[in-house]
Amino acid sequence: MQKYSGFGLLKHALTHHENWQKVWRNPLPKKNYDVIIVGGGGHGLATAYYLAKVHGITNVAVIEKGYLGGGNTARNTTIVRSNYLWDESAKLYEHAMKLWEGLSQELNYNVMFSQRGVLNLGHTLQDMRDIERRVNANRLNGIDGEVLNPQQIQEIVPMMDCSKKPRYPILGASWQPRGGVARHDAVAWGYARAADALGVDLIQQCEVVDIIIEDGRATGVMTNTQGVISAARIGCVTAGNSSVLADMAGFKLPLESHPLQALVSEPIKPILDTVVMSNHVHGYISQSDKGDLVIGAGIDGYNGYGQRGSYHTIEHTVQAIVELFPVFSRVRMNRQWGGIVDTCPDACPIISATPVDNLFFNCGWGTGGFKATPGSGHVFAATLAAGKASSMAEPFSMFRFHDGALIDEHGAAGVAH
Amino acid sequence: MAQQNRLTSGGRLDRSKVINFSYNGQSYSGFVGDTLASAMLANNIDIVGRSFKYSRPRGIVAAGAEEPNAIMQIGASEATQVPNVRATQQELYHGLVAASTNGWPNVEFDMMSTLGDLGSKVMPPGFYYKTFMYPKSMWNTYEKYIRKAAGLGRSPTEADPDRYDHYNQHADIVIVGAGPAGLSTALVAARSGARVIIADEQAEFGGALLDSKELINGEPAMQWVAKIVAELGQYPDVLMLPRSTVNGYHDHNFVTIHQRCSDHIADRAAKNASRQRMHRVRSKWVVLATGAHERPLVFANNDVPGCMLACAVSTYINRYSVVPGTQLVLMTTNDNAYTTAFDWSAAGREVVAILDCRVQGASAKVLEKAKLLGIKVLNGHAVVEVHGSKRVTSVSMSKINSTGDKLTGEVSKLSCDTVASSGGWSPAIHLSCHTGCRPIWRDDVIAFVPGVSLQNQLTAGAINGAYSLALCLAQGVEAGQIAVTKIGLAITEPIALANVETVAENLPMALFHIPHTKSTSRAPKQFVDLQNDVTAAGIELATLEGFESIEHVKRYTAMGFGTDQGKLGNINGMAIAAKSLNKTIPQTGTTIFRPNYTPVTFGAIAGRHCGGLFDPMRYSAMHQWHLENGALFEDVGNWKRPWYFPKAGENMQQTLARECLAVRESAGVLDASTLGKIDIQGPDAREFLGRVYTNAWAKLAVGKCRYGLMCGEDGMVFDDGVTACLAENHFIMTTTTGGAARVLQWLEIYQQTEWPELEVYFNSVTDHFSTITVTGPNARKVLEEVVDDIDISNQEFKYMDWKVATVQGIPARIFRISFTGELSFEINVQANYGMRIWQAVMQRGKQYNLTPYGTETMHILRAEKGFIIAGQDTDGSVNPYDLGMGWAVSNKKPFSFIGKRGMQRADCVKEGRKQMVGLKTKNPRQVIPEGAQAVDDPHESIPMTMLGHVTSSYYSACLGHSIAMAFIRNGHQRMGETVFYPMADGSAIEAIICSPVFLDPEGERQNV
Amino acid sequence: MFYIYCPHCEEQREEEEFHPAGQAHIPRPLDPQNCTDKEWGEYLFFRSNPKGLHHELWVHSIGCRKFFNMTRDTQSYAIKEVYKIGEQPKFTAVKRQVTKEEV
Amino acid sequence: MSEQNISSEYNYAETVNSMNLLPAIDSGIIGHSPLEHADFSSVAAAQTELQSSIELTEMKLLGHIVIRGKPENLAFAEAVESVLGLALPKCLSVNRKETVSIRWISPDEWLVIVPAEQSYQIEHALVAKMQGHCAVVNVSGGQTLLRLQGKDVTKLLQKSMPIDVHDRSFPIGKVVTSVFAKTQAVLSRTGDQEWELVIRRSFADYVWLWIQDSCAEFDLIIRQ
Ligand SMILES: Cc1cc2nc3c(=O)[nH]c(=O)nc-3n(C[C@H](O)[C@H](O)[C@H](O)COP(=O)(O)OP(=O)(O)OC[C@H]3O[C@@H](n4cnc5c(N)ncnc54)[C@H](O)[C@@H]3O)c2cc1C
Ligand SMILES: NC(=O)c1ccc[n+]([C@@H]2O[C@H](COP(=O)([O-])OP(=O)(O)OC[C@H]3O[C@@H](n4cnc5c(N)ncnc54)[C@H](O)[C@@H]3O)[C@@H](O)[C@H]2O)c1
Ligand SMILES: Cc1cc2nc3c(=O)[nH]c(=O)nc-3n(C[C@H](O)[C@H](O)[C@H](O)COP(=O)(O)O)c2cc1C
Ligand SMILES: [Zn+2]
Repeated sequence: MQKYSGFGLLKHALTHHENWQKVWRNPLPKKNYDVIIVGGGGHGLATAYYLAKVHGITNVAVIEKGYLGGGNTARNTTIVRSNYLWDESAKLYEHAMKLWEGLSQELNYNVMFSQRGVLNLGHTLQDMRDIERRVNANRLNGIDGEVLNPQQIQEIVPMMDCSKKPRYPILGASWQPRGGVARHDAVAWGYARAADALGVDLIQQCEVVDIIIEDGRATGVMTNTQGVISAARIGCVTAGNSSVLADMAGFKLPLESHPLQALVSEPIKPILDTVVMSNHVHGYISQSDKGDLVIGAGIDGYNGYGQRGSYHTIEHTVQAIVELFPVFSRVRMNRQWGGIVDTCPDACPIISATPVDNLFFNCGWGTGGFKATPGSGHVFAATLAAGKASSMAEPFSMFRFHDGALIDEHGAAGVAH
Repeated sequence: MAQQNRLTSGGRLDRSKVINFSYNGQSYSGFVGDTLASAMLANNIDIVGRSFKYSRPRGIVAAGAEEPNAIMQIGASEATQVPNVRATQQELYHGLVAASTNGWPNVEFDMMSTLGDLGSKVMPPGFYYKTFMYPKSMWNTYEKYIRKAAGLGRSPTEADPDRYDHYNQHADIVIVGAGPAGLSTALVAARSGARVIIADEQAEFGGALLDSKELINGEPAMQWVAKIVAELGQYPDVLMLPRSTVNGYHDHNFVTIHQRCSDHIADRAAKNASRQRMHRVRSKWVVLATGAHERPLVFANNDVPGCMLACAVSTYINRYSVVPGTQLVLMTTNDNAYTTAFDWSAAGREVVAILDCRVQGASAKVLEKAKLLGIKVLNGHAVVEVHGSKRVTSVSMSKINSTGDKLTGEVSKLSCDTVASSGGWSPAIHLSCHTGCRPIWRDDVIAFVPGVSLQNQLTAGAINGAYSLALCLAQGVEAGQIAVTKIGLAITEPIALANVETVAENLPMALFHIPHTKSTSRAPKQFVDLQNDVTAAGIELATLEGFESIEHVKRYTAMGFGTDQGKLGNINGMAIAAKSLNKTIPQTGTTIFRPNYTPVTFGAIAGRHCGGLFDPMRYSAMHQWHLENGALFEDVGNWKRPWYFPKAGENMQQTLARECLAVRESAGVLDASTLGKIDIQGPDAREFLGRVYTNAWAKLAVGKCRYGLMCGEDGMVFDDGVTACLAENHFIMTTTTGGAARVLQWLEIYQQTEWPELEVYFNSVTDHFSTITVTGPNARKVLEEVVDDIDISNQEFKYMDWKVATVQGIPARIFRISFTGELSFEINVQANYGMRIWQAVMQRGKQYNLTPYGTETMHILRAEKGFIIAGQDTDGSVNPYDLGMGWAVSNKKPFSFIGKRGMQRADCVKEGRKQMVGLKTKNPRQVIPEGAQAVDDPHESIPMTMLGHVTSSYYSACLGHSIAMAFIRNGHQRMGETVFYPMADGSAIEAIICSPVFLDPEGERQNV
Repeated sequence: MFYIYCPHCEEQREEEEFHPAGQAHIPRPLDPQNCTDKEWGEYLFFRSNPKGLHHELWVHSIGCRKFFNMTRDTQSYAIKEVYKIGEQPKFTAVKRQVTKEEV
Repeated sequence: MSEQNISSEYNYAETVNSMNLLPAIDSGIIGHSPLEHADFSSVAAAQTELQSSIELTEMKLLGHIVIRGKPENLAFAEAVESVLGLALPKCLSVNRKETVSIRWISPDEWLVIVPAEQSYQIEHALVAKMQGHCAVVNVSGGQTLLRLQGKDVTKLLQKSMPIDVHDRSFPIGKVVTSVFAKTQAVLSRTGDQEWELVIRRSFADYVWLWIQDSCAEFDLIIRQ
């Protein structure tokens, strides 16, 4: 793999950038692989990379119906944090966080992981109880974080209205300094490039239309453009489309695919230096290195595969942003879009074996899986390599929805008296 | 000299009205009718900004929404700053203050640009990803500098003083664009009596006709426009919206129209007027008549100020009577652009040459006219490179082959200061793509046109690649007729097709990128996307590196990411990518257009739903009293509930202690009106309760109340409350304040979808009743003061009874139930009387030191009794047994009530679940923070083994020590054991596990 | 944003008046006590979540407060029909025949 | 369950407990309307001179009675007709006679609005006459009625509600329950330029704030 560096850049400048190698080959698929990963998003590509890098399994294909990283990876607001409540999930997301911290070097690709800190605002007494609970749990799990009061928040985000004026004044926040954002496309491309360099075949514009099952065992996939491709093991990492693939294999998942929307402002001069999230007024916002405000909307209540949602959802989000930041009222929205999020009843992922042998699923990340990309790939690779759930994956079996061992990350329900 | 480039006559200006404005601190003048851009050009301002990445000087290129360069900061005061305003769309007004958004120290001389060339060499697309990685620790520093370069304009730092509002509209036909096509549609629609909305982003209706010299029915096109506008004005059901951009086209024909009400008058709206208004329109049919944007050609240094779109040059001359230069070189791939050269020479300036890239050249008729004007026309020629830095000084041209991919002759120079180019037209298909429909490439018009839509959508005019005025008019009428008939209306008078002369044009040439003598990678920069400094070389590099999907090319190069969303550059970029991938344009396809068509102010999207109106505040009938008596409030759902009632000089703890002691020692009063109340009637009401609550209801007698737990099908508690049996088929259920709506919905969904055979009706009476809770040893005495008729002695009115009584002349239902553990009565009166009764109770209660208390004291009092609060002590993962409330689960009920099966699942009955217990701290004064996590061994190393968290924790003034409710793994088996709560400061609070009932376990106090 | 015909109010209303309530036609098992954990889990959580025609439950929450069913294409968002509780849909997806044995 | 008592085979009145509000009415004690604190009477007094494009009147303290039942249940339908002298209105419509009106709310729900002083007798009479599975629920304390008159009312409604208030789709006599700003309201049209809003008590102040704000560009005056 051609090494990237500032010096290399200079060198190529002299030859007018005519000699850059391809970031990845665009090969034709072989007939047979040890492992097929369905889904070339961040998670699928990371899985392929770690399969090759950590487990030495290089006879791997990633099959992507569109372009690499074109699904939710291309659509997300790129917030990375690990301050989850329950031990099982905190462990998983913190595992990912540690990988993030060395990812650019690991991949020799600058994923622009920017640890500018994440604030989760509290607007009610119950919000604050939940924040205290979570931050305490995080601390004892070795995850950084503290609870801030409005004055401390104001210092970090001077432009936000931390006064008592708003309808739901800010009472406090949890603060994870190691949290931040990353360049979503670079994450997909970095993993793709590194996986390709280790021999993984990246097959784009190739949709899996059926999963071939012989006496209870998955043996390959049928595709729309490349016919049948066989494999000893198949891992589906198809996010919003997971139920569609499960249906091909003849079972259901505890998932619903919903539109989740986001939007960006026009690029403006730097004015917001951290990530601000508010579940209560319902909006989250950060500013990208290009200057646009990246804003996440609420989820649309209906099922949808259209990569777009309803306008009033956007309205509510913008109202929340203007409520938090009255100074942004005159800033303008440049573009809005949507993704398809695979929501799980307990807001935790599924990394799991399935009723079909040799067929594994990594899904259910819903509205929050970008932050997990390296961890998800790492853990799923271990699972595929071993042919059974790795220890970190175990709690996330799809069968927890049978015995009831849910890991409810919705946090406390709305408080009531 | 002022307005050097202004012609002495012509244009749609009111020259009697001079307007003064300032740009970068200098003052200039223009006329009413000018845009900021036309005024700047009139004043010979070449440089309007510096480019984002290479900080190259940039000038005005276009005259409308497609402008990539002239992005201004506008606003006279801090609070009224507007970033990123397109000068070509900003009408000039008195005192307009504009500044360029990039360039340091200024746009004329920019430091970065000195780096520019070297800089640009090491800044190919994606260079970020290839560097700044080593040493790892440096990334933060690198990023600081990257961020410094970010952004165009700046956000205000003061809150917006203006108001924005929404208008919900319903129409039969929405027409987007008021050019010849749109106006024709509108006329048909209006005459049919349809409800019509026609919106156009420009200040005036007319579209391309605003700067066209064409004739309609023998008269200047704008006279035809004026007639139609006048007629449309006659119809009450036709709404004409100029200065209104249809920014989004959503599912089921919902469109949003962003109307700028006052941006053309000042940077701040008049008092009580809205600065901008968002029309939220639901329409039976939508007709897109959005026209087309001219496509520039891509050639070396095509970003030097003086390089413009051909049609833009015509617009400035004809509409604004501004000639943006002296010597013009026109390069075109089509006949139409010749008009620009004709306009230029009509304005008395020199046309150096028309370089027609087509070997066969233009039609005889056009050439004839050129000849007449003495304009030199060179067929099969193209501009290869532009010279000059801050303004075009000359161009290099050369012969080019018929396919446009090779230079076939010597390169020679032409001196000029303006280069107009036209590569044909790109229909404004943006809106048609918003609901997911993919455009179709048409070789004959060399453009993408709208694909087949699922919406009730029609298109007319240039958006269809129909470029002759005659066709646009005809298509407009046709679209109107189709829409009208689809709606079931008819036009009485037929529309006479306007007659216009159509000139036969020669076929245009499919050319996008002019080759250079050097390879693209070595040639001077050939810009595709001016705003994001995306070059032809950059796009070729992206494909060379393996980014074969056009979506990858977009994301790798940032093409089309700008505030113009690639209106000028996208098609050229796609063509260049396609070529270097040896594919056709349809094969590489397009990226997706999404809302917004042009950027929309956040304020306009938010409307009035911010500030005090962000979310409703719900008040009880006694709210005014709470305000007057100094209550502080807690947000619970939408409700504002009294939190506590501090007296002068008290801190919160003192207030709570006072309130608690008053209740335990004498009497307190709580406004409990916010609790959800559901009236339940019907022969199956009792059966229904048995199914939705975990406990038994079969035997609850009339006149009695009972507490109930509500679970989901998963067996997890989600609400609780007391329900009273009012009569055989009649109950009233109370829910938590926050849970009221959810519970009612819950009951309805089961009744309507699962058990429709059960005859029962649910009605919310939450707002109908005011509930006044009097509690404490003297509660009865207080009640006796206000109850007119009935005997409320312990014998006559038992715990968990309810009775009808008259309170101060007002009929009431009184429930003897207790959430404090004290003798308690809840007075329910019709809310219109709530305030009076509350006042009476307060008045008569004085002698017993009757003390009003809020939610916080209520929390403490109930915690002393170990009563849970659903939502605070539960989180959707605890079942009744976890809470030690198995007593509230009746498994004897024949029907498998909601939650029963759920709480029997393997995980719910397994050992080691977290269970609700009480806690007493070793140090009685120490209060464990709510949310603290328990461990057995405070010295265990991280990650520690957590046993569960504290859900409720207070200092109990009555008990003289702190109390807490908490979850502990296996807690019910661990009574008396010690656990530790590690704090952030490294200390650990030691606590002993106990029963959560801290006060009066036998419940005697409430039975007196 | 959807424009929804309420079969009870008998006219089209804006989506803001409605709430989706998940997949339709998932009857509560008549004898929960005889369900295995697996069966109960499937009833609680497992959904068909199709791409294409979908039968879902909606409630006209800010309106007549009545629940009803809707057949909607989850990809195009086109509403094919609405029908009252207890009624059956006219539009149903052609189930892709599962070639391999069900698991 | 249902088998034991097929609708209309039992006497509704015996199965429910409805509060007797006569004493309250007789006592002459005047209750407080949800907008009491806005003190409309003084506001109105101060505005008598002003010319207006929207006039707002709170029709205070009326009797609001929700009735539930199946129209097929004749014992129910006839009871309503005999007590109110008005038939149950059909989908989305209002029936009125003098001071009494019935609004269709849903296929098995109607809102009866009557003068305060008659509210108890009417409620009582309804309860007494009805047979079988039905319900009568007094909600007078829980809501209030606002009357809006004037040429700009439809504009105010367009700013506040997503429904179509154009004559063609909202004729006089129609009623809908819909979104009002961020709460809800029952809107009915009583005249060419006259509309009625029924809103919930706890949201009344919010609605009042909203109306004032939306009317900044109009001439709003309060009438008593
Ligand atoms: C608007 C929005 C905002 C978000 N914000 C955040 C955030 O701030 N922080 C965060 O952590 N997470 C966020 N998320 C969630 C996050 O984006 C996802 O959880 C994460 O990107 C999932 O990655 P993935 O690789 O699993 O899925 P994807 O990136 O969607 O990849 C799945 C891939 O599978 C492909 N595929 C599907 N079906 C087939 C088939 N039959 N054959 C072949 N290929 C197929 C798809 O084309 C797609 O490329 C957000 C999501 C959205 C939509
Ligand atoms: N001869 C040629 O090559 C050629 C090419 C293109 C156009 N034309 C001429 O241009 C005219 C095309 O007529 P037409 O009616 O189709 O288009 P038009 O350009 O005359 O009118 C379109 C109008 O829609 C407005 N608009 C576009 N998007 C909008 C949005 N989202 N919201 C609000 N307004 C929006 C534009 O500002 C413009 O005013 C004809 O006169 C035609 O001859 C000629
Ligand atoms: C973090 C982030 C930042 C983005 N910034 C911009 C932007 O500045 N300009 C822009 O046009 N689109 C921006 N987009 C949106 C993309 O253009 C695109 O809409 C999105 O990736 C979804 O893909 P699609 O619209 O092709 O379906 C951004 C997307 C993300 C996830
Ligand atoms: Zn309805």
